[in-house]
Amino acid sequence: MKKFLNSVDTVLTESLDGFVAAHADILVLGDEHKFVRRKVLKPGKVALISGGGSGHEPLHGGLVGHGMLDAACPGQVFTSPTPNQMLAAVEAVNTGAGCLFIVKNYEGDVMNFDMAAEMSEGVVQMVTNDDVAVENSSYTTGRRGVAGTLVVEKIVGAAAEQGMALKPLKALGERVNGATRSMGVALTSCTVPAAGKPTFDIGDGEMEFGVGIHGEPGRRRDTLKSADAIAEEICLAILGDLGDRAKGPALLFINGFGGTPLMELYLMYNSARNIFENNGVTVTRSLVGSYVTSLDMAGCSITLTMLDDETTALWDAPVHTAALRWGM
Amino acid sequence: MKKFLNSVDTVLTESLDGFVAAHADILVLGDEHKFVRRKVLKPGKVALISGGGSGHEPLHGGLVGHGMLDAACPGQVFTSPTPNQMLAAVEAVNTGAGCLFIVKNYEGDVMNFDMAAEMSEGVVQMVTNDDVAVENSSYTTGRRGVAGTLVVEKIVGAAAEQGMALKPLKALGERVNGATRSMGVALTSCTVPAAGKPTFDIGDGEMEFGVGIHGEPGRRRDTLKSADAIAEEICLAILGDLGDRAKGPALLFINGFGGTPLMELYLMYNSARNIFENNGVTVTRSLVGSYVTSLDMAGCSITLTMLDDETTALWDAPVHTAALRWGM
Amino acid sequence: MQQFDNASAGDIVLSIADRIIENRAYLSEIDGKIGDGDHGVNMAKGFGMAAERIRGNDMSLATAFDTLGTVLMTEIGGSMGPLYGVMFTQFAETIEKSSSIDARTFSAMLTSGLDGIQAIGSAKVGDKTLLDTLVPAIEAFDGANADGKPFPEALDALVVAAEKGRDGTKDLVARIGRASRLGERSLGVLDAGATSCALILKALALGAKEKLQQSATASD
Amino acid sequence: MQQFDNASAGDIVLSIADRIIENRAYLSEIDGKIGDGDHGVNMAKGFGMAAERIRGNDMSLATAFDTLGTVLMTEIGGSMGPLYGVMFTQFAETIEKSSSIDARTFSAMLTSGLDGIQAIGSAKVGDKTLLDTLVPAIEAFDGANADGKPFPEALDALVVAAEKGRDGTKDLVARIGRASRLGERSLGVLDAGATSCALILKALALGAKEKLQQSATASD
Ligand SMILES: Nc1ncnc2c1ncn2[C@@H]1O[C@H](COP(=O)(O)OP(=O)(O)O)[C@@H](O)[C@H]1O
Ligand SMILES: Nc1ncnc2c1ncn2[C@@H]1O[C@H](COP(=O)(O)OP(=O)(O)O)[C@@H](O)[C@H]1O
Ligand SMILES: [Mg+2]
Ligand SMILES: [Mg+2]
Ligand SMILES: [Mg+2]
Ligand SMILES: [Mg+2]
Repeated sequence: MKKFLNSVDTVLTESLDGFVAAHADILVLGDEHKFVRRKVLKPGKVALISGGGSGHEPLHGGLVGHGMLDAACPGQVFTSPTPNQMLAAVEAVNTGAGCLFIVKNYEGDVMNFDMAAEMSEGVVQMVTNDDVAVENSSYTTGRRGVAGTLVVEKIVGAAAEQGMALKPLKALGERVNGATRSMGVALTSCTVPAAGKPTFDIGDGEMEFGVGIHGEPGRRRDTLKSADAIAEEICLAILGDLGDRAKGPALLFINGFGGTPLMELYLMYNSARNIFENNGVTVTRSLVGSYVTSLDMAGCSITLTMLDDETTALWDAPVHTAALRWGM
Repeated sequence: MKKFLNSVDTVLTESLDGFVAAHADILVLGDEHKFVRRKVLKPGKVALISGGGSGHEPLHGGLVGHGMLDAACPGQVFTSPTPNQMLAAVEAVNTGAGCLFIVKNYEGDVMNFDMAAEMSEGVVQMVTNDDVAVENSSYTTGRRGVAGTLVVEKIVGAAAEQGMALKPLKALGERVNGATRSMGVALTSCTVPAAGKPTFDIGDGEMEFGVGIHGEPGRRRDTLKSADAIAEEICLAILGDLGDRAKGPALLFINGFGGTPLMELYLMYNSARNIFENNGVTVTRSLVGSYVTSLDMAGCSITLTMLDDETTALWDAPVHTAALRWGM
Repeated sequence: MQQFDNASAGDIVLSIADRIIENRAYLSEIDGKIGDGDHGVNMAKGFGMAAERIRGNDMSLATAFDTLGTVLMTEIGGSMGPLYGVMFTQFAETIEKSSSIDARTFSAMLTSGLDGIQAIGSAKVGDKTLLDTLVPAIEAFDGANADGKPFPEALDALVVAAEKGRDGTKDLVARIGRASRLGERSLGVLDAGATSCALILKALALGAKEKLQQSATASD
Repeated sequence: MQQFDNASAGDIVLSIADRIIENRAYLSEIDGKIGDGDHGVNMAKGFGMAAERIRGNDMSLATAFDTLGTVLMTEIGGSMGPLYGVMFTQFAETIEKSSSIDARTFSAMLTSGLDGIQAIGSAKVGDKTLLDTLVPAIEAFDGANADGKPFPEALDALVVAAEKGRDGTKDLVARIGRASRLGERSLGVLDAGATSCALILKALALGAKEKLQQSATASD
């Protein structure tokens, strides 16, 4: 394992210390590293709280700030945070208008956020599940929440900033989640610091198609294909799943997994954009970069969110976080 | 080699097409991919042009826009662009107030920019050389220009936006460059697409100390040390080189080389910040991310720029590029 | 009637923790095949933290279970934090009032742990989870009791059934958790939670048998 | 007097390009040791593009050099674009007006190429660059001419000196280019530019010798 670290036990807290120090103009760290929150709260605004296992930086801490989240709870690497953390975050940022938990659909996250929600008042939850890598199934767990979560957090965050109330915020978040589809592909495995070795073995000429953001296996192992062939399979899966809705304006988000440079992400963007536009979608908004990562994994995901006037305006609304900033 | 690409011959042009399409609100691509320029020029403003080999994305194309560059010329991977490209860029963005070329100190870049400067009128050049990895030497070539180039481009870009004339801009750029020191370390090699294999071999427990942003060897090969030990050696080299100047306010910039995730960069930031602050430097501005990359290399560099009131205000001034954006 | 003292039996939890920590790498490896490869890491961290708080403190079994459950629930997170957290907390609550533990109390304890898990997760037997170890283990224990077998023999039956249940997860398609997205690809590998659960139950059973033996010797 | 026609001799440039393209991986590998590992890639690209424009066009040597020089200068970039670009452009200019090329013209051509390189770069002999191949090669060629050796023999002397110069770069510490930052670490490896320069000069010398032979046969 080749990483910049001092000890696997302190990777997370040292990194959080650095993160909050580098963004001390907008962020504050909670006691015992339980959460990261906005420095200045907006009384009367619904508080948005997210969180999940670490290793996906800048998600979620990098999305805390004006126009997005009020707090984020970082778990250990790839491990949901505890109800304690969420309760502390609620206490720190709920100014009376209630809290919305935005939870990625993983067993661990859902159970921990559920427990916290039950133990607090005025908390409502929504779950993101945008990953179409694995076919719809009769299994109870449903789809994974992946990069589309960022889109939900941005749009719901903007609406909260503008004063939308708790219930409509949840409905908006579910509408955006419902208009969002993602799928990823890995060229290499990630390496969890505490494990000290790659999560999975993968050959020189192989890729993991439909990989999860924790290195979970996807649809299948395949031989490494051209960028166009990879983009085509992912885009067609997204379009197929959206069905009739895949028409008109959309946000195209190419997300790097941590080990893939921008040059390749823009190349994938070019390929994906052409495919979508040849299929009736008009790419009106774009985001390219490593935002929902899987530690040092080489790979990327493609996310498409169908937009309307309201969600487009909310996407464009000012935001000031460590990772996303515009309009201010 | 595991990369998202269709053919090594078209990596660059496809990636540029995607890049400009994703940022079509602010950027325009020159004929034959010769340059990337601002969509809207500001008549009467000195035009800033940079460029160099590709593979360092988002440098320089991602730094074109309001408050930074007017155009960037992308060469082949790790290969300086041609005088033709620079001449075309000058023609496209010089609105009459002259042009400043900002050139990283590499033989190839210097020769090509020199030739272009000689062939055009009203062009002045400045060279960045912030890398302290290799000791000062009697050799003519001098130090390499690395991540500090971004700092120069930001500060000079802000001053140009505010109407500063050509000569004072060059002087300002040289002052910022003179107040800036950088040094990097690689954990893995980069892989040049056209080469198809890693530029250098490096063992599992090794790092290349003082590596260049093209994978050039640095000070020495060493066994992989803790983050704190790595940061300490780099920070002390920077402090030693700055000498008496290493006092007071400074910008600390932790730059990823492309394959290193944010979690590790913030951990390095934490470590470096503590070391600098224990040595009389006050970190008043920070930047953490992969901005001056070396393709997919795992590794990072630390840059310190000593600030004064003027340069701090220029750093804070509004900027709107693909990679850096604030205040607008 | 066969029973052992609740007081001072907290060291059973230490031996459970030892087994989990010994199997850290193995449990993560299994999880890596169809999950995210962190099961051993998470488990070893939580059980290790709990063991540190228990060691040297002469705790009752109830207090030790409560310590473990609380650590898991409040400091570990993930899937196992809540699931094992609630299981051990329920174990503790059930035996809290009993100064000594007989087969009936032991069965009630296991059952309330299982109820706790099912209250927060939606898994059923056959979904390829730790329930595929826990449920048949409890059934075997209760069956042996109903057949009038002595407490130690019922504990042996519990271990055999737990390990059989664990091995059986190889032939199951996961229907819950990360692995559930793999469909048929989840066949042919053990479930990580089922494997850790078998380790826990075996260490618990061996610990209880030892205590029973000690009580028997003491009352001789 | 020994000479060969400028007209139709452009195919010499094709054989130079062939040698460079054959050695693409080798040149990059050498460059990777103390540079950035792209010398072969850049060279093969530029010489390949030029060859495509020359092939099948029955060019004079002057026109072929000019084509190659222009491609390198305007489309390749890097260090080699300007340096070899100016060298071949100067070659072309020097022989442009000569319908046939004798040893004197050949020497003037090489010298003006060298002057061009030195006008834009600041390297000197001993700095571990292509000059360590080019300069002794020209000296050997001129020396052989001064000694009254026939043109083909002077070309042989040129090749021997070029390769000796190239091999000598192993023992030099780089004082210019990327490798110059390595100090003593640049010892023990060939310089990439010196290696490509030796390939170019050898292919050029062999091509010229072949042309000389053909003229001799034709005038028999
Ligand atoms: N709802 C559930 N009920 C019972 N066990 C579950 C449930 N969900 C997951 N599990 C168990 O959790 C195990 C995975 O644990 P672990 O790897 O620690 O958590 P995570 O999946 O969050 O990384 C699975 O092997 C499975 O046995
Ligand atoms: N000023 C110079 N004069 C002559 N040769 C030079 C000079 N600078 C560099 N070189 C040659 O350039 C070679 C490297 O070429 P190449 O790898 O193509 O360019 P780059 O260093 O830009 O990647 C070196 O091996 C050296 O021989
Ligand atoms: Mg996990
Ligand atoms: Mg180069
Ligand atoms: Mg797991
Ligand atoms: Mg090179």
